[in-house]
Amino acid sequence: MNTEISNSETTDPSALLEFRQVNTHYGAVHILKDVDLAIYPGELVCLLGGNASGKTTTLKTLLGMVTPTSGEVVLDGEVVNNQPTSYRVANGVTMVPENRRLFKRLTVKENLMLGAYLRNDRDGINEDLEYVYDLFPRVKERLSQKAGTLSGGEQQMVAIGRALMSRPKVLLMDEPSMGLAPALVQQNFELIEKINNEGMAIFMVEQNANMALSIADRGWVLLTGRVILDDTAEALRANEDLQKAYLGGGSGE
Amino acid sequence: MSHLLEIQNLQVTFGGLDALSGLNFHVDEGEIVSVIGPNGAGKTTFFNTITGLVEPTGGDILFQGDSVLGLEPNEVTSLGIARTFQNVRLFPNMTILENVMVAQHCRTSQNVFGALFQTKAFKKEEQEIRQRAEEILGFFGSRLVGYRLDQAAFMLSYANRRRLEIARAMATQPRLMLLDEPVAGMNPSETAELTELIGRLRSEWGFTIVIIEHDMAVVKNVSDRVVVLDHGVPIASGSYEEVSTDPDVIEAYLGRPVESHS
Amino acid sequence: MAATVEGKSKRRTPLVDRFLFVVKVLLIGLVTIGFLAFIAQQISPDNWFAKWRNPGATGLSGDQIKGLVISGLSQGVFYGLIALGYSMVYGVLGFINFAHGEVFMVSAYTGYIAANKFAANGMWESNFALCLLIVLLLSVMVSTVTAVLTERIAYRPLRNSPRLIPLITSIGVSFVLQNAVLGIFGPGTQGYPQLPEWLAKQRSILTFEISGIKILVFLVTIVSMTGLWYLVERTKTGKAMRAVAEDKEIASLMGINVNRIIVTTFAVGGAMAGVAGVMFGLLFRAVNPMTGFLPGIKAFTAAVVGGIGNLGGAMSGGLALGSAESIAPQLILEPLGVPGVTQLKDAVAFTVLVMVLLFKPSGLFGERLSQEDRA
Amino acid sequence: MTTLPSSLLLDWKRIFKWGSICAAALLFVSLVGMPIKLDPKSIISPLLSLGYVSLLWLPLIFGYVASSRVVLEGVETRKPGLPDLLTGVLTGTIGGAGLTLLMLGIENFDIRDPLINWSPQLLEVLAFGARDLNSAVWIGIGGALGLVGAGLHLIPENLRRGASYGFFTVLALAIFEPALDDMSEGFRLEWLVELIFEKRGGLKLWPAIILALLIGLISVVTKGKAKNAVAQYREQEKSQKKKTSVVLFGIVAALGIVLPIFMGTYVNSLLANVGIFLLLALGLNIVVGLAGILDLGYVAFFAVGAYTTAVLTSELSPFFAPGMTWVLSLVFVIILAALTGLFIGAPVIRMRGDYLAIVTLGFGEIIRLLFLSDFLKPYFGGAQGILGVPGIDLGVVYISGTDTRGIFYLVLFFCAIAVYVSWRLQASRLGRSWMAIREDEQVAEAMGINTVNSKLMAFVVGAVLASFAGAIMAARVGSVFPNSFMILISIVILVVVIVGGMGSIPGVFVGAFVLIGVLGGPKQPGLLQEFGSLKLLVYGMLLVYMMLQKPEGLVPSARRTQELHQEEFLQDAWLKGTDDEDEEQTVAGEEAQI
Repeated sequence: MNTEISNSETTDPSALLEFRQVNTHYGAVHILKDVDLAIYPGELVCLLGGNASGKTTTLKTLLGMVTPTSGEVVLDGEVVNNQPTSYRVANGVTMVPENRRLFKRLTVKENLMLGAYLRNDRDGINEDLEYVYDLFPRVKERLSQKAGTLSGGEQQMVAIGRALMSRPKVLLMDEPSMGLAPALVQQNFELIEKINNEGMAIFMVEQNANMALSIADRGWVLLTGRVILDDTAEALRANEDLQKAYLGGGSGE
Repeated sequence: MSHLLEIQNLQVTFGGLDALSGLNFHVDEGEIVSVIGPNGAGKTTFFNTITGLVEPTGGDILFQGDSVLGLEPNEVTSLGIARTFQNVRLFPNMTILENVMVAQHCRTSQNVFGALFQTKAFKKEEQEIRQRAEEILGFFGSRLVGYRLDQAAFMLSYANRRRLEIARAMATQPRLMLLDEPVAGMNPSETAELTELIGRLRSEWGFTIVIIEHDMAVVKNVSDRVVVLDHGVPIASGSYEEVSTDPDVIEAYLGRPVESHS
Repeated sequence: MAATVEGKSKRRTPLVDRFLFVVKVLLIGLVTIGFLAFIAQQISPDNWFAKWRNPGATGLSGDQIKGLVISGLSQGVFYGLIALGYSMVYGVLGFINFAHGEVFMVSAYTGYIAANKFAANGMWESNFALCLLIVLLLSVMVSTVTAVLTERIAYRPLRNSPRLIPLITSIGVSFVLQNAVLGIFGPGTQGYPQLPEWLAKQRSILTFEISGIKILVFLVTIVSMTGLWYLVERTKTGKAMRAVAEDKEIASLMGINVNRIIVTTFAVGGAMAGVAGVMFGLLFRAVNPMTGFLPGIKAFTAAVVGGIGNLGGAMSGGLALGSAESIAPQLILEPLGVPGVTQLKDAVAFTVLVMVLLFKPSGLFGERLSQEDRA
Repeated sequence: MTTLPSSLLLDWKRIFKWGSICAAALLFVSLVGMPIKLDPKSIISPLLSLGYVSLLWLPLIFGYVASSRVVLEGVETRKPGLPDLLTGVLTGTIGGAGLTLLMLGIENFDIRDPLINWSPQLLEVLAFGARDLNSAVWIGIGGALGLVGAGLHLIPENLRRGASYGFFTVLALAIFEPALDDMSEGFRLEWLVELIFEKRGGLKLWPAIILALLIGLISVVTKGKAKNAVAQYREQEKSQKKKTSVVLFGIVAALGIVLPIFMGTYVNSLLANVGIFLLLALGLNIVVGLAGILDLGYVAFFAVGAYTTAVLTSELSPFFAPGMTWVLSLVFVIILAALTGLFIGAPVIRMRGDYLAIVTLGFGEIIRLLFLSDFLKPYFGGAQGILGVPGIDLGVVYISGTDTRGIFYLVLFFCAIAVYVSWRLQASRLGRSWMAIREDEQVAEAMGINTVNSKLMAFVVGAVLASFAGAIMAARVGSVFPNSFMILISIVILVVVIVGGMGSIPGVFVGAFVLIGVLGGPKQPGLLQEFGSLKLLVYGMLLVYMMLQKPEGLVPSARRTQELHQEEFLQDAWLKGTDDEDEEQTVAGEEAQI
């Protein structure tokens, strides 16, 4: 596959994942306001934002844990507003959660296989298992170990491997640097870049703006539920306002 | 003179896995020590063991020269060790004032009798508890006082929750304060402010402080000494400058500088 | 500001712990003395030690002891089967489904109605095996539906409430089921029809005298346990159950339909209680609306004894509790000179619960559920 | 009508769903025996009995529910209209059809064998006593009630309120008829009672209509001023609120003291029962509501209080009969209850909440089984219990067990103590530590709270209060039996606390008066004696309903409400602008980069 950088101005129907004028409410509170997003094949894009800016809600809406009050969530050309998470996972989107969240009492192998829960193609699954083993040879050594006993770095690999097992078209990454040691953050970003180089489209929600923009192609900035900036990573890094407000750390919710 | 806190050959095992294996560590009165290390290196277990939440399998913990092993967490706290939690654990439905008042439990003594008969001593103590709570909350500027005093803790923003947690730890009137990732999830300006506050905790309130932190800026700014843990043992110790250039630490924890990467 | 706390003795055992220590010593002492007195009795009833507390001691014959073991085990099987439901629901949702004993009762009632209808037609005698199969299927169906309905109506809306709320709700559900059955079918105790001769008669296996129905009960239990084990350990659904038990949000991210898995859990637990209900009816041949209450609580005890969340443990816990409750009064209390020991059967069961939680809170076979796991 | 206007399209799935639930509910109510058992209780004589009310309210409610729609913020909602009425009618019709089928079934099949209420008697009730009533009439009734239910959406808010006030007035009057009857003698108002009520029971038709209209009208005119007053009370400043509370409490207390003088034995014995359960509930409220310990074996302390009193005061106590006075025995009751509290509390106190619940339940049973057993029969009389417990000699007055008024005053006195204790402890160091433990036990311990001591203290205080209730109970009944201390009692007390509102003292009062007063205790009859064995079913349903719909209770404590509705509170704060957003970042964090 090719790693092609799409321009943000295009309204290419080939978008893998798209938000069209999405609004969401949490009770009476208006969270996302007319949000437009699009992710194209092979891209690595990031969503930046401060506290309570709606980053987590965006992910939940993408995955169908929150239903938008208006607007459309489009997955691979199909409007999936009312489809459950499982449908969306089956159709090519999945997430690596913040803090890894492995099933600690299950073995590594079982964790990986749960990633392929919705699939029934035995050959395909085996193929993907091999692919994950190739990507992370250390995971292969620990297959029968309980996931909770792995080191932080290994857990991160299993978490990514588990997500890959559903054979996604887009991989969502929730705060891949949150609460991690510097070396692990770095490993994480290397892994993300590596998978992206293999052709996987990645959508990353991150507070560490500097780090995220250093590997991303494009980025959006959310402020209280509205997209206030939408540009290439390079341009965002050069943006002075952004420099002032967000770069150099950022904040979680 | 003996150390304020001294840990000798501390071992903790969970289901056959060593969380801490032979840890030696000490803090002197008035120091600020940072503990850093990779995820899963046993840092939080280290705090949990000191505060009595986890029973060690070996070794000893001496506070002011006496062992605290086998004490219940509340007894450890009443000896003068207070802590905060990595994932902010306030009493969410109690008001901000109550959160700080309740933490003075081990420094107060009135019981059922006083409450039922509203004795003078009871009323006096209640008054003192309240005053002290307001004084402590005042330390954080205007954020946690005024109408907020009677607001439930769950209404607070993330950063203010972290501040309240420190206030609550202060209310137990400790000599040693253990802060577990106090700036995690804060934005840069909040981080900078809290870093300064940590310094004032020592200079104005006289606490000795141990911090677990991933944010190297904070570690660099506040600590007299940095201890790096990996797999339950210290791999380096010294000033920030010494530790941050130690090849073992770079290998295990810091990784290559980020800038070289992009 | 930093307080100085000095001159205080720092190593002291809390009063509560000292008290508990005394309680533990007393309990162990009682059990030991009772048991020793029993042995003394067995060696010779005239032994002074045997006569010390219980001058009328006669000792038990070997057959009597075997009989106690068998009846204890066959009682324990029910506790075990019901305990599976407690254990599974606790594993997946983290709350005690107090109403689970009532699911068992509902099945026993269904069994009674169906069996009596067959008996009225004379089919119960003429075609027992077929009738039994139908009765069993019907009862299991009804109990499964009951379990699933209670989940849907009473527990699902409470998925994210504080821990004790679903427990309190389940107490309410238990009340409703008990009193609904009482209102609809009347308060009296109802009888199952007679068993055919070949099933009722005593058989001798390995010198144990055991009635045919008890053999049947054991066989059915083994079959259902095997099925359950296969489901949980070997199938995709089982793996999904374990995943849901650990982290519902992430499980749903894997594409697992969490609600369906939870319903399946209730259904399987209900089915197990359903099997137990019919077997209970066949063995004791009597049901009333309160039938589920005590076995329910004891089954929970069994689940705790076995380590909650552990299925093999639940069954072993059930067997252990059943045996303890059947044997301990004669073996430990009687030699201590306690009159009317069989009345204290239930008290023994609860004492076992307290003892297990005092000595080994994670249960005998329990995997340790750490604080992080549950948080 | 060639083209159906889109507004007339009905949601058939919804209608079918609610209709069949309605039918199922009607069948359940019928087969459980409510119409038959409650028929003797007349509401409006001879038109309406409680038995019919138990059936008729269902189609109405389901019609109302099926035709109500979700109001979404920001999305325009259509005005309720014809389709909603139709929805209501159809829902009710399906429900009614269920009863029609039931009638046909009873006529043609006999399955009385398992279903005891599948009887001609039920048929007669369903046919309104007429022999040859066409069973299809229920379809009509269902439809009509469904229409009324749906119609409630159409009429203005205050009319709706008026109608419901009118209806509940009539219902309440009928429920309180025996009490009113009893009271009328004291107030010399027999003529009024005769004016309103029929001799055989139930309201007379015209007074019922007039009263309903009157009350309805009053509520329409006052436009929910009462509700506003309550809201105002809630909004008051703390000190102001305290004053108002004291005044309100004073009024209630005065009523409690004065009213019984005018009442007959019936109401007073009812009040004595309510009082005993109220005292128990106040005690349990400290344990469950304040300290957050779900104690299901609370009845054990009740039993200890009763047995201690019986042994110490009764001449007939089998083993040890010192024949003390009640007051003196109270000292021992307190000591023994506190010790039992410690004894039961100590082993369970470190257990997790749900384990603790079951283990305390086990202890409750163990204590009853021990009292019942042959083992302790020489000391406590086994199943025969201890008889001959004398009345209470207070020196100035002697309250015999049958003097229900005296018993009520005594209970009231102890309730006052319980209220005072709860109130003072709540605002003390101990009360705060309970709160903290309820929130997060581990952190509470890490903050220096000795959780074991705090929780044990709750156990002991609760135990002592329950033992008072036991002591009074023993003197009132004149005897104690093990089977008066079933687990059932623990659970009924729990229901009282939960329905009233955990942690809320006014809530516990309301819970005790409404539940024990109207439905009755496990063995004690309430105003609605007709409920008999059905009342436990109602208790169970109430418990489930409250947990699902209003877990904070009828009169919730502010804190409990907040605990259970954090999200709404956050939203309110957001709308009012008093929430706590993170500060805008104005300064760049220069040093935050690694």
